[in-house]
Amino acid sequence: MMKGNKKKQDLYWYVLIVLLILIPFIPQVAANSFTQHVLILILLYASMSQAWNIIGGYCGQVSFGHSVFFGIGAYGAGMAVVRFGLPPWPGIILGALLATAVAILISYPCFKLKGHYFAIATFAIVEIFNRLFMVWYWVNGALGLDYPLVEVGWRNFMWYTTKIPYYYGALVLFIIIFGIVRFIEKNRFGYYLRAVREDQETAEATGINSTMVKLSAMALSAFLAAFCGAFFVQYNLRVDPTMVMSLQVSMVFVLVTILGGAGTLFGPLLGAMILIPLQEYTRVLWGGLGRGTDLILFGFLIILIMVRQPKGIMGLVDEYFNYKKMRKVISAESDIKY
Amino acid sequence: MIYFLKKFSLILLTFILVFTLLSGVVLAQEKVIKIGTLFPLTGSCALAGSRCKAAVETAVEVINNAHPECDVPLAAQEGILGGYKIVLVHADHQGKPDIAKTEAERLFNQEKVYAIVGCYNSACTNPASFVAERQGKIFMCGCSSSAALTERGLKYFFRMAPTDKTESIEFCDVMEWMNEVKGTNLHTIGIIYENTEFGKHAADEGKLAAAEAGFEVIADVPFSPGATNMNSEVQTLKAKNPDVVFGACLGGDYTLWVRTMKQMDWLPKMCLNYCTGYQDPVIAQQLGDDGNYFMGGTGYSPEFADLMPAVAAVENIYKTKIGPSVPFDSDSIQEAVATFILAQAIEKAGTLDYDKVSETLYANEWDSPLSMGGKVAFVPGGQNAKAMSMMTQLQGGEYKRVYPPELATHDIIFPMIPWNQR
Amino acid sequence: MPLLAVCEISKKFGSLVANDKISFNVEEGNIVGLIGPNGAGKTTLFNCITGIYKPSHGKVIFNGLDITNLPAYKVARLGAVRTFQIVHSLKEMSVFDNVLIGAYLREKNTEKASEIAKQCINLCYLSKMKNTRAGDLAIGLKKRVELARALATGPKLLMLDECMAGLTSTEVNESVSLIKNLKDKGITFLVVEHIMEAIMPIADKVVVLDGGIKIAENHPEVVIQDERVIEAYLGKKYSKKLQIATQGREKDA
Amino acid sequence: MSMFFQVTIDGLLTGMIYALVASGLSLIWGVMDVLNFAHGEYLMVGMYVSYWLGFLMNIDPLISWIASGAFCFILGILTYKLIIRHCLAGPPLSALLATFGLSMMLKNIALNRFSPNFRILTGTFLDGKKIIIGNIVLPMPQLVTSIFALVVVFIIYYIIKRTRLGWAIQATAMDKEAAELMGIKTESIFVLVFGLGGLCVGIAGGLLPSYLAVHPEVGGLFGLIAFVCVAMGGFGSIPGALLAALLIGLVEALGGFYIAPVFKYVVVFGLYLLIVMIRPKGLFGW
Repeated sequence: MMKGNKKKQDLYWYVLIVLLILIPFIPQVAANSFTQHVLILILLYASMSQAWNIIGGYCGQVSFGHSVFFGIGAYGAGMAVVRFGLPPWPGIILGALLATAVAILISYPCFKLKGHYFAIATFAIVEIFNRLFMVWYWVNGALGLDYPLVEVGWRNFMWYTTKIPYYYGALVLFIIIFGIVRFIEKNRFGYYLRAVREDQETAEATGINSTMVKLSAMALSAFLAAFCGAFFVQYNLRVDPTMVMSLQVSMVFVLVTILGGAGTLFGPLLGAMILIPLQEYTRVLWGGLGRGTDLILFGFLIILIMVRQPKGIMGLVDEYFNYKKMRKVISAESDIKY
Repeated sequence: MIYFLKKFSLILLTFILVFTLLSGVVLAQEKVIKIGTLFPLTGSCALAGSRCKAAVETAVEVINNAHPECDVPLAAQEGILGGYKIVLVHADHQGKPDIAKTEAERLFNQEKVYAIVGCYNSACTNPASFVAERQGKIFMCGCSSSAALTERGLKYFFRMAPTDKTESIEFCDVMEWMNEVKGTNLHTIGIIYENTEFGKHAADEGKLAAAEAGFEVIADVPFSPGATNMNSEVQTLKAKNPDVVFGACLGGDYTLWVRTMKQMDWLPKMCLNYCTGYQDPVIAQQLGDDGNYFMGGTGYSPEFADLMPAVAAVENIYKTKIGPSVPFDSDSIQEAVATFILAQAIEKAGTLDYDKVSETLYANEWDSPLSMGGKVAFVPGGQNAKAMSMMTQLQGGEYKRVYPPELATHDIIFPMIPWNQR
Repeated sequence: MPLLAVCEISKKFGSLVANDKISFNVEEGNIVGLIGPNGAGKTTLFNCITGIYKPSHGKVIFNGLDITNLPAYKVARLGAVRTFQIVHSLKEMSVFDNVLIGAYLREKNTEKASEIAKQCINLCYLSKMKNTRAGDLAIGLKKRVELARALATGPKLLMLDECMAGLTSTEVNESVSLIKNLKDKGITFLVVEHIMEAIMPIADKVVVLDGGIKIAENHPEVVIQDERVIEAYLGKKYSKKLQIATQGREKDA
Repeated sequence: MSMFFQVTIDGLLTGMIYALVASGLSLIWGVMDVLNFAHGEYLMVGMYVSYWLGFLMNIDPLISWIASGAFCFILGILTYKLIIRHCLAGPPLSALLATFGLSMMLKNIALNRFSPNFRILTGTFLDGKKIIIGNIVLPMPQLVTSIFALVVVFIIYYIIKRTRLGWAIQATAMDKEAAELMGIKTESIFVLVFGLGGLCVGIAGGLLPSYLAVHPEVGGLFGLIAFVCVAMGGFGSIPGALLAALLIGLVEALGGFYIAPVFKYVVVFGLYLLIVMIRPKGLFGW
């Protein structure tokens, strides 16, 4: 029975990928670059939130500090292109490694803290990094790095007139990160992550080195986050501290994941699918009014979802399936009775 | 309650859906030129953004309809190119460069706007104008002040306002002039600026200009915008005690700065401000007596009426859009200028072809009653070579022209009157 | 050589002495009961052995290795696995996943680990509620999940901290027979217990603590005769009852 | 040397304001284990109430803090009744995110209703008054606000430690079920605590316009610093929050002056990290 389930799930996954590959061929999408933009953002934020989900959702360590890793990745790519005139790739790799190192260095002491103390410590870390990058001359401080006009194409990972390659770039990111998490979820590491989330003492008593588990989760999460950051900067062709390394940026990742359902594989995707279009389209519709109408609505919806379904949209989905299952059970029982 | 929330959310979702569908339907209208505006309508620069937006709306109102009371180009006729009306599409970039880029792309690709006017924040103008340049479309920039913007060699980018560089040099000129004519002994400079793209640019240019003119910058005080207090910043200035302070603090930070100086009972001899909170007439009004004797570069103020007689009539229209007590300020008026110049160029070129319009823009010197000096002309890179600003000093809550001497109406009150003698 | 040797363990919290020089051995294949009234220091001693606390003084030797200062997870990896007095089930996860986490300690491969988990679940009579959320179970079942998870790690020594407190008498009986079963499979037990009826018949040896000091260590039947134990813990009435019960059983035999 | 004293005093004055903002947050956190993200926005709302009273009816902030406090008290209660109550059942994060949504809403409603203008109250009673001792300047608006802050924090502390109500709050904080068994209506305690939290920050908001400009974004950094104060002080400890706030004010001023103004918040957050590394539950945490 397990095997069959697995095969079915694999099938869904491959179908999803094929569908995503085919989306740009829909004429409406191909013609509308804003739709493409929204799709790219959905994939990017789903990937980024999934990276956060590893540590925040599965392992239960709610970090508001992920914009630091996102930002380091972004600066890696940005510095390679702007400061050294190289293609972004070496910068991306270096940035990702650096982000991992930073993640390990700062989270090792922070893991001593629990609950809200950990969350606030990560706030502080973001603020410190933000302000240091603001004055760090080598990375251009508050001025940020603006991309020069360089040759378009995969070598520089840069296009001006079309968004389709960006879409596929984001898709690759999405497949890699979701694939990794899918793999983890079904294997020992994933179970260990959840064990640490549920009860650290029990995990330790069961032979799990919880510090090691948390650290490796953080390192992996930061590594993947850095890639997302690099993609973000290649997409926007500019990087400055407020744009990639601030609490608001971190908040989006957390929101997307929680909204979709933390600690679930498809939570981040669902969250991004709802939140990102909402954010983009409300801005398009009402942003021009200049009255913050879009953001009022956005805030209201966040409250609404949290109040109605604290477990996120995946909670809703689960509830629905449980309800169906329950009905089955009940009808089966009634069959027996009568 | 829950029931209410449930119902409400349902209604809301329906609304979103309907609007999304509707937004795709372009109202068929002939003879329309769509122009996009891109300003920070929310976030910390929302105030300035909403004024800029209103200024562009004012300009379009004047261009589209017959306004014989306004003595500006295109006011008398209705529309341009023989009846084309300008329709504005507004967008909000929230002060974020990534959103600015996205919105610029959306305006060009989806809304099919002809050109964009924007973006106030230099950090946002930069990526947004790249989008325009790549597509070969025109980007009109009113008041973004970073000098770097027009040093990129773009072909379709035009900026009206003077840059930080111009202003910095002017500041130093004022100091030299004071030393020469009034025999003051101004030598040291302190720079206080918000640590953002804007502030950093301004401060860098200020330092360059000071070095060139032989002044010494002894205090370099960046601060984080939106601070809860500015005690340490002002204390640092007070401890170094420079003769002159260059300030680049926007809105709320500006008032906090001024009031903190008051509380700390300190003032420099002279205080020169970039186009910042100083220029905001509403802030000047609110600060009242505390705001007096500060100086700064100003592109427009109601007190300039005799210099720029044509503004008043336009300003009346502007006031209907933004509020009866808000006159133009140096930033917003530049956005109106940008809109006028674009319309004039289209009218003169007689076509909507981008290359032709761009060539026309470069080839001519434009009448611009809303600009100080009355002329606009572009040099390669898109900078308005005729951009000017005057040094003003707030005296009795009004921006008095104090420099250059040939246009001045009042003397500089020097040094600034100490707090306890006001 | 004993499987577990506790040598002169002391633990102080500030000025409070929770354990004072306690020593005893657990022989392989035995069930050893650790009893004593509330506040006698049983759980503290447990925590010292399993590496959650660092003892102020003394040594713990497990299987010939000094495990005194090892962190909890290393102790568990060596094969000394514990359960908790207050149940710590992983409540958002299913019963099966709970046990699977234990099984992963010995087996990295998911399929093989699942096999082990299944066996342990069957062994603990949990197969019916395999897919239930552990947090939704009744207290008795939660304790059994704890046991199954500990069991799945393939321990040499299982240390149960009051695994029968708060259970109904049927559940206690089930647990007792379960422990007996497991003992037959070669697992050694160290059991902290309050319920005398449960522990006395199955234990090979009991260690009695009172006020942080070991006051007796011997076969249960001997211990209940011990004056100090009776005074400190059992109360005379109860000890008599128990004597009668044991005599009755001997007669039956 | 006089500069050092001046800077120290500035720091302490700022710290006391932080203490007032943080004490409300500390109360909520301590009793309910909820981090209220909208706390800074409560401050903003309080400031607007005070500003409009001053602007439209010429009421001095020295009086209108009562109205701001009351307004934020009600706001706190509403927040609890409409939002927090429903989130408590879910994961701990959901309440935090709901209040994040609330903060977004409040900020933009303020933007919508009052425009993004910076608003300043001039001609208030304290405006520009100061005491000068030697070389040291004591600005009256800050001084009076700080004294107010200190008094309010002490009153709240007294209520918690010495009154029946306070004991009920403490009992609820320690163990909700046990408190319920003792006959304490924990639901009303929660409502009250949220109200009190709002009250503290409302009073701060009422007083601040005497020297700070009001605008929709004003609460952000205050809220963040309040978080840090509370975490540094320790779980729900009001003396802890007070001490932490003073420390933060001091470090901010000294660091800002002797290192560089741009680093002042780096120093603050760095100090927080350092302390929390040594005492993971904060200065007064247990």
